[in-house]
Amino acid sequence: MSGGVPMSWYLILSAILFGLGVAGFIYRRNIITVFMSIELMLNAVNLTFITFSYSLKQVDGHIFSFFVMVVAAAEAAVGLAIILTVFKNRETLMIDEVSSMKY
Amino acid sequence: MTALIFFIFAGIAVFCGISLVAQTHPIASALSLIGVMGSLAILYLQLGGEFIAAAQVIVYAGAIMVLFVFVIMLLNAGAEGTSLNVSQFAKYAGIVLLAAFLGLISFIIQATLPKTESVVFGAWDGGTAADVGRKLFTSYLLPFEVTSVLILIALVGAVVLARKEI
Amino acid sequence: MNFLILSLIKAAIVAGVLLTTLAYLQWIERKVIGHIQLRVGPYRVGPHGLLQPLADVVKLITKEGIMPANVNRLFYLLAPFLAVSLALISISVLPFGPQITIGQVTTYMQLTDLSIGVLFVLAVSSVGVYAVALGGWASNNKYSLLGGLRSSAQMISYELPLALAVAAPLLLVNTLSFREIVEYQNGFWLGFIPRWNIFPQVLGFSVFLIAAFAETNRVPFDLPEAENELVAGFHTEYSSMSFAAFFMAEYANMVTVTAVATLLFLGGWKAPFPEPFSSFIPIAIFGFAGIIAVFHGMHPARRKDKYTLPAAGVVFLGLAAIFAGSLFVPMAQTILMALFWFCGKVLFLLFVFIWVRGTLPRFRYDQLMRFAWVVLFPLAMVNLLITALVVALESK
Amino acid sequence: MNLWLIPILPFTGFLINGLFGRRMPKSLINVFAIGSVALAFIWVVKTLLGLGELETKYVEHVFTWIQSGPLQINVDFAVDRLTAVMLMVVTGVGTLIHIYAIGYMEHEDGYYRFFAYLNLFMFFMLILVLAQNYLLLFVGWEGVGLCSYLLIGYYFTEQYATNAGNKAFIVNRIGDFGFSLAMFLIFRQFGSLDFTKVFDSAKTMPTEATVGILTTICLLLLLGATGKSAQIPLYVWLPDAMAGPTPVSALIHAATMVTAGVYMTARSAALFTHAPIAMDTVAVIGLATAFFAATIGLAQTDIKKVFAYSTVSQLGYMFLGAGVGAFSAGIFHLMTHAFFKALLFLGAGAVIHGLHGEQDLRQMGGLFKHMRITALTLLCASFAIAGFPFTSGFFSKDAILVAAYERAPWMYWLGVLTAGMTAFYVFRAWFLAFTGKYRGHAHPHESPLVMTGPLMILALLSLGGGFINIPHWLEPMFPEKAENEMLAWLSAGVGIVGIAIAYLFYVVKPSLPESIANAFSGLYKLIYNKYFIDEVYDATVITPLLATSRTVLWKGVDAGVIDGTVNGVGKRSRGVGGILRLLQSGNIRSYAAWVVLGSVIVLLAIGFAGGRQ
Repeated sequence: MSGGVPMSWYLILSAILFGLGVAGFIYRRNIITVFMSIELMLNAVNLTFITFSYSLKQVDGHIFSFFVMVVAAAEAAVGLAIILTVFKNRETLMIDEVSSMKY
Repeated sequence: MTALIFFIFAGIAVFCGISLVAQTHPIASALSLIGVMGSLAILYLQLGGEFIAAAQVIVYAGAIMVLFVFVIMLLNAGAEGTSLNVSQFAKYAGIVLLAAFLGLISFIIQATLPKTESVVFGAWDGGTAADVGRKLFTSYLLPFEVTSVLILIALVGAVVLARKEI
Repeated sequence: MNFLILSLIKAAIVAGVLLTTLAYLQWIERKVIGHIQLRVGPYRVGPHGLLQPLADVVKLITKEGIMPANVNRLFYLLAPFLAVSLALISISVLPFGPQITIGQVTTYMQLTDLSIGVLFVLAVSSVGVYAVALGGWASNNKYSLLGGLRSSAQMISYELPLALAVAAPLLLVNTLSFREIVEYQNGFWLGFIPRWNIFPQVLGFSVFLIAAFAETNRVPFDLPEAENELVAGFHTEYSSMSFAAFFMAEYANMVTVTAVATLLFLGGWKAPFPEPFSSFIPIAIFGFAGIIAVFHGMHPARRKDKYTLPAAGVVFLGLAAIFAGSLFVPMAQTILMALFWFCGKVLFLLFVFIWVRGTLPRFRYDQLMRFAWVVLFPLAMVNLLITALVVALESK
Repeated sequence: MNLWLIPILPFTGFLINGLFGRRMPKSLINVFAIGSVALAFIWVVKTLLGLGELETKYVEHVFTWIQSGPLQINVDFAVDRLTAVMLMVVTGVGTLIHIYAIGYMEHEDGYYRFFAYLNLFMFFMLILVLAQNYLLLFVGWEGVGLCSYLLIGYYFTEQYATNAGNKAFIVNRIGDFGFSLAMFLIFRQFGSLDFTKVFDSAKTMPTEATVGILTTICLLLLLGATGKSAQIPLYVWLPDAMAGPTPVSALIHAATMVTAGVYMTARSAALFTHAPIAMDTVAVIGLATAFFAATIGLAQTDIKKVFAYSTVSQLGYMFLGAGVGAFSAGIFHLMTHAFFKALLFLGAGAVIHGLHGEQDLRQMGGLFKHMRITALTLLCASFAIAGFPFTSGFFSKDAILVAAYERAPWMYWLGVLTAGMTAFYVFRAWFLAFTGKYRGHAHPHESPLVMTGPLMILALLSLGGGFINIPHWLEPMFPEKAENEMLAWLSAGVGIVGIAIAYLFYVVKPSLPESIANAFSGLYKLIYNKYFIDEVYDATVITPLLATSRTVLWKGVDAGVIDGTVNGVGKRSRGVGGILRLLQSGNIRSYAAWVVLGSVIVLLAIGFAGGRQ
């Protein structure tokens, strides 16, 4: 045991973080927090990429998580710009109150 | 040593993750997320991904989350109210489903992966900046270039969206 | 366990020296600014105000820490803590001397040699924004909030040219480890021009230095604490040790940035002159300074000088003697020479920081942002592209 | 050799003029329109000089267009001797007509549109000529049809022009239908559409195996050719197509596009020579069209209509040549016809231009002194088409007639009679327009140099074009037929007789035609009304077709079946959607919860179905 950690632990940690992200996505009302929950899920996925990369002794997983980061950056830029616009127009960040397109 | 570090930082990550979901104030959530990212960076280091660990801190914690914090501060977003206006389905099914999801996935991971494989710090160091760079600029050159275009598009889109007159 | 003990010893030495330096840096700054403005600076506490930092420390510790109303206590206290710890953490990967052997122990003059040292420093500095932003936000004060917002925008903006300016010398040296970067700069062109990166990278160095001013929130980029519009920016509400932490963080950041500049562009601890001359330079400097001090002590302009100047002269002469003595102990000479040149370069850059503060006025906010994106960023980009092109052509 | 540059140059002109022409001054439009075509001509000349004798076909692969199973369609351009002739004619005559159009179209609206279409036409025509397989040829074939439609309907504010455009398009569809079927059959039979492969395998196939299928293919190809080249029974669109501007009539409906059918027949000579029945059909249709159209031409009063029927008639000659196996004579006539018929139309255009749009021969007369250059050049063209000795028409037409005599003497005699009629009606038009007294009310004037210049060049070509020995040049591809001096001189003599009769009728004794028309009033009316062919088509084809479409297809199929199905599907979808919309709470979290439910189910499935190893 002192030598190392089973690989599955990393994966389970990733699953837990992913589940926390999902929970945040479902139960939180603030758009920004919801957005951050998505980032948490992306991070959890990145962890699996890195873990499998270690397991397979290939660097490709790192590349994937690198791309995930870059895309997350792009997404954050656009998403936060949208949030800013929403706030400017509606004076609210609560996701339930932005519902004029409903039905 | 590896196990100790893993437990410490996995613990921090899970704690911060819970905090992200449980805190009512967005700033607190954002800081928790930064905590998750930091501890994940340490775990990446353990898994031999030194470049990706640095990138995690620079890009995620240092740039993306700064944007989040910045926006939260700019909008002066306060704590959300306690009333959970969650849809009926999500409210009741969510917890059960999440529990089932976690249980199942842990079960499958445990059942599928070979038990003997374990992570030892320093056992594989193929994730240096040189390795990642070599792969990125040879095998993944096209995706890399496409990503740069994506970033440009996002940049333009963000500028257009955030302009005063819209 | 040898490793742990060794690390502890090194950490203790570095921390002690560093914290003292930080305290005295404040004294140096006040002195230099004072002389630039034709004042004398601190003069009361101790000879030439030499004990002023000590007095400051005592004052800050004993003052009451005020907590403003309706603040988030955790974040309010977390911010200065983050600031100072992040500022100090980067020092741990910076080397300040070559490999040395003392008795049985062989080690580097560095806390830890990271193979991605440069990335580590960049990462830590990018996280440093949070301290300022959080401090500004948590103070529950509009000046603080504006200061925090400004500083986060400014630090993000200037991080880009900074990183790009760092990337250019990295292309030349082909490594991310500070130690290897310094080793690459060993030797001389034509026998007398040191092979420092600053010579092929003049543009990169300039961009780096300017961006470093902004990253450390120093004049002329000290918008976050522009006192005439924002009282004191993000640390308006802070007092006592929290304030001291922010203060310390600023100086620690300065030291880090100047040390990184020294390592990346100025050849680290490598002497700027070929070997036989460089060994005598510290002896000459210290000796000359000691002699002058003693001489002025003999003919004092002020009454106190009769005691203080000869004492200082003796100290300088003693230093000169130590350097002279080290000529006969090879290992001691290695250590002392490395320390001398490294500290000399860092101190010179710090002097430049202070000098600029005494000279330049502050930017306006829009000018600051435009300067980052319209001037600095393209310059850094062009520099990087040209460097990449040259490296690619040379490797053919 | 960069063959692709030849069609691309006019296409560039089309793009520039079509996209930006509206905002460009006329001079700039001219530069791009004429410049691109002239460059294409220069490039053709350069290419042909570079290719030298062209003993074998030169093929250039541009790119693979369609690759699906055994079907491989390349965009390949090829030049052989036949293509070389066509390229020279198309780009050379095309350049002259473009230049002429500067003057003719000067006062028209939509100047840029006209030149854009004209350039587009050149592009498709060059594709057609350069194509190395049937499908690419078909692309050009359809493209020129499109441009023809666009240009006939150029004056789209006039009802007759749009109607004429529609007529041309629809009639051509019938022919194209045949062409498409022929292509399907060719692919089915030979497994390829590439000319070289098809013709090589057609040559090596045993005769008895191919006779049926090849005859079918050739007859279907012939149907396509009759549509494009205005042969019986699909010739009716061409006279109406004169509604377009005169340069269009000259370029598309005389010199180039309508000869595409002849070109295609000659290109497929390897197939036709293996299908004797089809060959005979070609010859008979060509001869019948030639004779038939010539008789109609005798009585027309619209100067452009006269030349239009003359075009139909001359095209008939070309098909006659192809049908009797004298492909080279057909192509030869195609070239000379391009010269003199383009000249005729351009001359007619100059006359119309000078008379401010007057087209009726009865409103002309005595124009010689007003427009000498036009009159003289038209005279050259008339001599050429009448087969006057040593003009270009003499050589090419007689080559066809001699070949026809070899095949069957009655064809020769009918052809000679047609030649006489041709000479008669062309000179009738000339005499009516240029001699006698002026009967109109406009103020005739000579056209500018930009119009008369091309006329003069074409006049030279009409007179001297016969000395370009096309049959000899095409010898390696199509074996030359026997010559017979005697027969040639005979037909030329008949042509001169026709000229003389015209002179007698319209210069010496202008009252004579009137009395003859009265004497044979029934026949005259029949001819004057073009044998009532349009009316017959109207009654037998169009009216029943319209009635069927209206009652069965519209009311029955479209309103009943199709609309019913669509509405029914819509109703069902709404019904199902009414149930499914209960899931759509509009609450993003519940969607997320559904996603989690889905992943749990997937995980369960994995767990049970083989996650364990």
